[in-house]
Amino acid sequence: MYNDKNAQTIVDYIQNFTRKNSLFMLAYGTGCGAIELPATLTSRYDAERLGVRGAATPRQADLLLITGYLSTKTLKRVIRVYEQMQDPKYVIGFGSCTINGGMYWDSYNTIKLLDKYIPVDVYINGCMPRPESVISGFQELKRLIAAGKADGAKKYKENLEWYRENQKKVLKNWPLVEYNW
Amino acid sequence: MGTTYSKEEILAQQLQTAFEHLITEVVRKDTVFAFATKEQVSSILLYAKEKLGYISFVHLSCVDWLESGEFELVYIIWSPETKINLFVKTRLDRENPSMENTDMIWRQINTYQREIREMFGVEFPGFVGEKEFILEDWEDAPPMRRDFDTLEYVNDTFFEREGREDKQDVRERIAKRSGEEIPDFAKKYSRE
Amino acid sequence: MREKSTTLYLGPQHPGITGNMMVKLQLEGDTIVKATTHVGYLHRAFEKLIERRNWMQSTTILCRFCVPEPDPPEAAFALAVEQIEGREVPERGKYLRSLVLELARIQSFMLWYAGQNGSAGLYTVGQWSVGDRNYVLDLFEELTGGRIYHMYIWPGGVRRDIPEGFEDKVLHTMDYIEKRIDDYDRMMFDSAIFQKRAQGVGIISKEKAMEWGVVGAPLRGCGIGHDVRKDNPYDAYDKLDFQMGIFDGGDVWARAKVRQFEIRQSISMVRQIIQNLPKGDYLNKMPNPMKWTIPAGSAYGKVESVRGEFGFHVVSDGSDKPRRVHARGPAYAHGISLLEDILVGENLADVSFIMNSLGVCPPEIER
Amino acid sequence: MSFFDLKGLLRPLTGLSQFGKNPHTKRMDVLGQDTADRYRGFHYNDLNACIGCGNCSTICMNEAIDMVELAAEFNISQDKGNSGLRPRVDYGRCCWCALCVDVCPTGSLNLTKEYDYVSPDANSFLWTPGVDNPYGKDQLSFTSSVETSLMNFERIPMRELEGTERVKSFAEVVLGYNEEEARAEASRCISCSLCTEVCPDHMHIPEYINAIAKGNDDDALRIIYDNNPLPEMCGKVCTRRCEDVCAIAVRGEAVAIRWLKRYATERAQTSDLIKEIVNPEIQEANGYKVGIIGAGPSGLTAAYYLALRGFDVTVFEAKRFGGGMTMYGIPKYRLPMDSLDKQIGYLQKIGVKINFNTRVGTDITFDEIYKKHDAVFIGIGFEKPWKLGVEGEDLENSIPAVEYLRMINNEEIFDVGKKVVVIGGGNVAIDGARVAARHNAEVTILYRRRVEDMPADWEEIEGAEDEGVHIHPQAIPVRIIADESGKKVKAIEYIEAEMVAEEGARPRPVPIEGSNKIIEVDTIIGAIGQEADYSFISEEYVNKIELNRGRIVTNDQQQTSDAKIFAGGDAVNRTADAISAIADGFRAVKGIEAMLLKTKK
Repeated sequence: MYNDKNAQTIVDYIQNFTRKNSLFMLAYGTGCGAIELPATLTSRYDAERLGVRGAATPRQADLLLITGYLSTKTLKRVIRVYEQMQDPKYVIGFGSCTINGGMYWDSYNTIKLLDKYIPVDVYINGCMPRPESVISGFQELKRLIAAGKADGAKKYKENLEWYRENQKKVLKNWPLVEYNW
Repeated sequence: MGTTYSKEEILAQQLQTAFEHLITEVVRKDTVFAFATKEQVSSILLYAKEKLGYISFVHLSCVDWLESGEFELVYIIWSPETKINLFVKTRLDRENPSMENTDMIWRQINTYQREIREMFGVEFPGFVGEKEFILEDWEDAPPMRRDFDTLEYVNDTFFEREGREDKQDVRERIAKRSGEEIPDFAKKYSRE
Repeated sequence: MREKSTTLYLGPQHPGITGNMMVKLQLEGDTIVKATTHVGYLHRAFEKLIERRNWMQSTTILCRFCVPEPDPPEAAFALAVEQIEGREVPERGKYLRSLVLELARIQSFMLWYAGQNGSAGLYTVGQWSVGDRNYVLDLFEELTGGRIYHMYIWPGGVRRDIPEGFEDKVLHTMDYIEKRIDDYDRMMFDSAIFQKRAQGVGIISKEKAMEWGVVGAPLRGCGIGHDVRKDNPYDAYDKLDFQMGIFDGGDVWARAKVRQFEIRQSISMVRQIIQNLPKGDYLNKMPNPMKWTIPAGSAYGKVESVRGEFGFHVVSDGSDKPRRVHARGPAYAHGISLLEDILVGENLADVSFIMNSLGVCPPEIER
Repeated sequence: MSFFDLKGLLRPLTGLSQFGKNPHTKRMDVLGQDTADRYRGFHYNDLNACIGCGNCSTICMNEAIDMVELAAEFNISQDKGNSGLRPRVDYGRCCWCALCVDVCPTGSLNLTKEYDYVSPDANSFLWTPGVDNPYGKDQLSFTSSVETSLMNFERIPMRELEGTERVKSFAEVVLGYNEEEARAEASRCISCSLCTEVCPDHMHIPEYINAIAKGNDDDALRIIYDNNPLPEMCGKVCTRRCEDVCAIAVRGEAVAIRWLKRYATERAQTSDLIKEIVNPEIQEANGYKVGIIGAGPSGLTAAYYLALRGFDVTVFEAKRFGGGMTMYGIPKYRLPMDSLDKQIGYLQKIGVKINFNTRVGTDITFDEIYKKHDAVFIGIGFEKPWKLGVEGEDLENSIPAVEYLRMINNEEIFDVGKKVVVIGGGNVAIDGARVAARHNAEVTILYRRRVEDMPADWEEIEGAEDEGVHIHPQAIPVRIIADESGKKVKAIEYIEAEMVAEEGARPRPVPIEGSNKIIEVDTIIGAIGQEADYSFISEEYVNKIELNRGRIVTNDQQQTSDAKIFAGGDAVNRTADAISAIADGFRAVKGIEAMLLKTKK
């Protein structure tokens, strides 16, 4: 184990442990899937027991939920929101729409492959995902964080050029703000 | 006692008396169509609102009849007394379509006109409303026009996930397996 | 002292906004002097997509028009298609449709309880009502196979018959919810906070209401009694006994009272439907969906959704695909022109409160 | 309202009454295990029940379903009537509307209760139902039954004459669809095209049915004539193997493909109208001459398409009328005379020359035909009936069915008397029986095996029973007894048989000792099979043509061992039906074209 370069150090371990148990998700309902979030957060499913709860602003949030389709107009805001979020930050894609366009696969106004524009850590199956699925998505994300594999934000920084190129293909007339990381 | 008219027929007659050459049609219960010229529309709407009690504006819709080169504007208004939906329909030329602004009759028409201007490119000279309504930075043809091909646009603009290229068509496979030759004129009847 | 003038963008990413839209506010101090709505963040081009789908396929995409209550669009489209085609609906189908629509109304009211109270800072009711809403969704799951999107109402009737033992479950759930809404009401309507926040806020003038295109609960909250279920009865509503909730005032309080009244009416209607459910067919089956053509014609099918009249203007050119399907949602009038008007003079803190009481649903505005 | 509203402040505290009550919250370990019985989760496809019709893929508005070929280890049937493809679902597209379930004609595709799947890998959402989730079999939830399915499993009933009406005359029994019925029936078709593969002629079935459904009958006729010049005959009497593999037939009644073809062809009332509608493109004469022996289905087909391709075609027919076995072997209540006349008339209008009453071997020698033409097509059919092989067969009033039918159709008279026994269980036997019934005879069919083993169409068998024909299965004729004069048939002795199961073969009838019975009869009609008569071909050619058990051996373009001679129809194939003969004719055209036009280059 000591020879394994990928092995976590004790510092990583503690860091990931704390991160995974306090996920603040941004309250931004980008699409239909947002309708199951109230149910997920309230009494029957109660996601808060997993350490997941809402945050009002991007700066305070760790977790961005893309709840389904993203219209190009929202994509612009989502990129901005995502870039405003502080590290550590994770993205969960909800349902078919984020994976391959879903039922809006031939719509001129929605993006089809979310991971071409922002990095996605976990995808949840469904149209729309049930609260149980959402909770398994949270669980999967926590597992990835604990294993140090939820590195979407790192990927985004490293491949910023590539992401920017894809974003510009869809978003016209928008001077993309360069944040200092 | 003469013949008794239904409420729909009475409305149709009222409209026909008030407007010459107006064609009306009682389509079904609670639905009456009035086929008006472009110039007549605002006076019909005003007349129906002020005189006939059609005070509620329900809907303004635009239909693209690409084949005949026309846009059809459909104003749907409703009266709380008769409970009839009155459709006032008018046709516009598809080249440089323009229609009189009617948002002073009902305020919501403003929103509809913004949508139709954006989605179909129909102009309503003289009305105030922000240019962009639903779309943002849209440079292509107005998207709801029938000659705008959304799939083509999608293929040009967006990505598609890979891994599904090995799909096959049942019809083609069967034809290939049996050596059937489907003539070209029959192919339009094959399954899409 | 002159107040400082500010421009504030409320949304699209804002916890208080209903869904994904933006209101640009011009403020003097914290009083709004001008409000401009910006929508289009949820535009999926349904109406374009439907041009590429045949009649049967359209029924599955339609329920996505409005997420909090997906059933009224299905029903409105079915009604419009039935009008054009002249397709009859069997009696049992009509009752089952009304059952689904009323259950949808109940679950949507419960979501409204959460939104209305949440925007006033009263989170307890929201925890309760959204939690209890799951029991209604369980009924949907049992009946249609889906929690949110049901795709259950088809032109000609409904998709499946009710499963065995479903009636008892419905009645049992209704009993439970009826008991629970008394709890909500005590927490909400009796609360001094809610009373102070709601009374005299977001007033719609009674004289202008009809002209402005106000429908549904906001209209009845102005003291004007119009309801599609009463005016142009569809499905089984002409055989059900119910009242409209009509309250004067035109403010958030009156609109809340209307809903408080109507959720009880809905529960009573569900019971009536279960008791009087006729036997027989539930669907007047359409031909092979791939070869289903509708004769040329157009119709406007409308139903009463929770937020008001929801309609579809459906145009057929006689082919297997709709020529045009154009939705008219209550939020289209409420969320743009009306909202811009009534926000003027209100307090900044009440924006989300008022939006919730109007039932502004952005996905339905931009479709 | 006073500023200090005590009641309003205290009332919300009643919420505390919930304190200590059981929570609604579900424990984490039971979360997600209780979906409803009808929940719409992942798909599950029964790979063996699925026939790969692709209807799910067509209805899916999200293009989420692809039809793909599965690996060999799944043993997907590649038989006819099964495309060998299976659906694969992209869960990055699916919206769980379950329309695919409601349109699945076989009911193999269903949804399960399983819905929970999360993954960091976006490419892992492409599932092949039934392969990736074999456990789904036990979790089926949203299924379709015949009642709930969107497919229409019931055929539009065909209007027919009453059974008692029928026996009075030779009027056509089946009345045909009217326009409304045809549209409704055509719209039942799902256009999967599985049927085209079993059709010997590979007619473009989904296309013409779709044309009928869309109201374009003319287009339908044009598509039909693309590879079948005798469609009206097929529309009335085809053995329609297509309907056996119809996807709808898995759970319901097959689409009435034959009746729809009949509907399309009957829209053209005269041969002129056929020409006007079909309006075929006739190529310029290429100078080659083709001689065709026999104006049966295969010969006429070859003649028609050769004529369209610019060949100079002459048909030699021994009898008065064209049509071959379809003319003389099929009773007129199934295929009226004028129907065939009309179709042959159309062929003649296109430029096919037919020499009737010209028997090769007597009126003209085979040698002459062979030498005068660049290619010869033999479509002589099976005319010579098999012998029953029992004592007394050659008596008067014992007649082979084909002979009997030929006489009746040729308007000759043969008195069958009051009591008739027909021997055999094929379509010819049934035809013989039904024709005899129309002559007021009391008819009994003796057949070696069981009724369900009869090779005849079930519709024909039912029709015969409706008309009062008695079927005696498991009865083997032993001898025919002559009357006092020794010339005429008086009775027939048969022995009853029991079915003995045999491994690897269909059950065999074994006579039961001592169960011999005798019934008195006036006429015996034998219908146990026919063979070809090659006596007209002079010996030098016969030796060149390879034969196998009485049938001419050909390659896949119907070419015999003599390169100039092509053959088709019953004399070549074993299926012995008109549509196979037409297919032979159609293939021969390609063979002749390839041979002659290639040599020219």
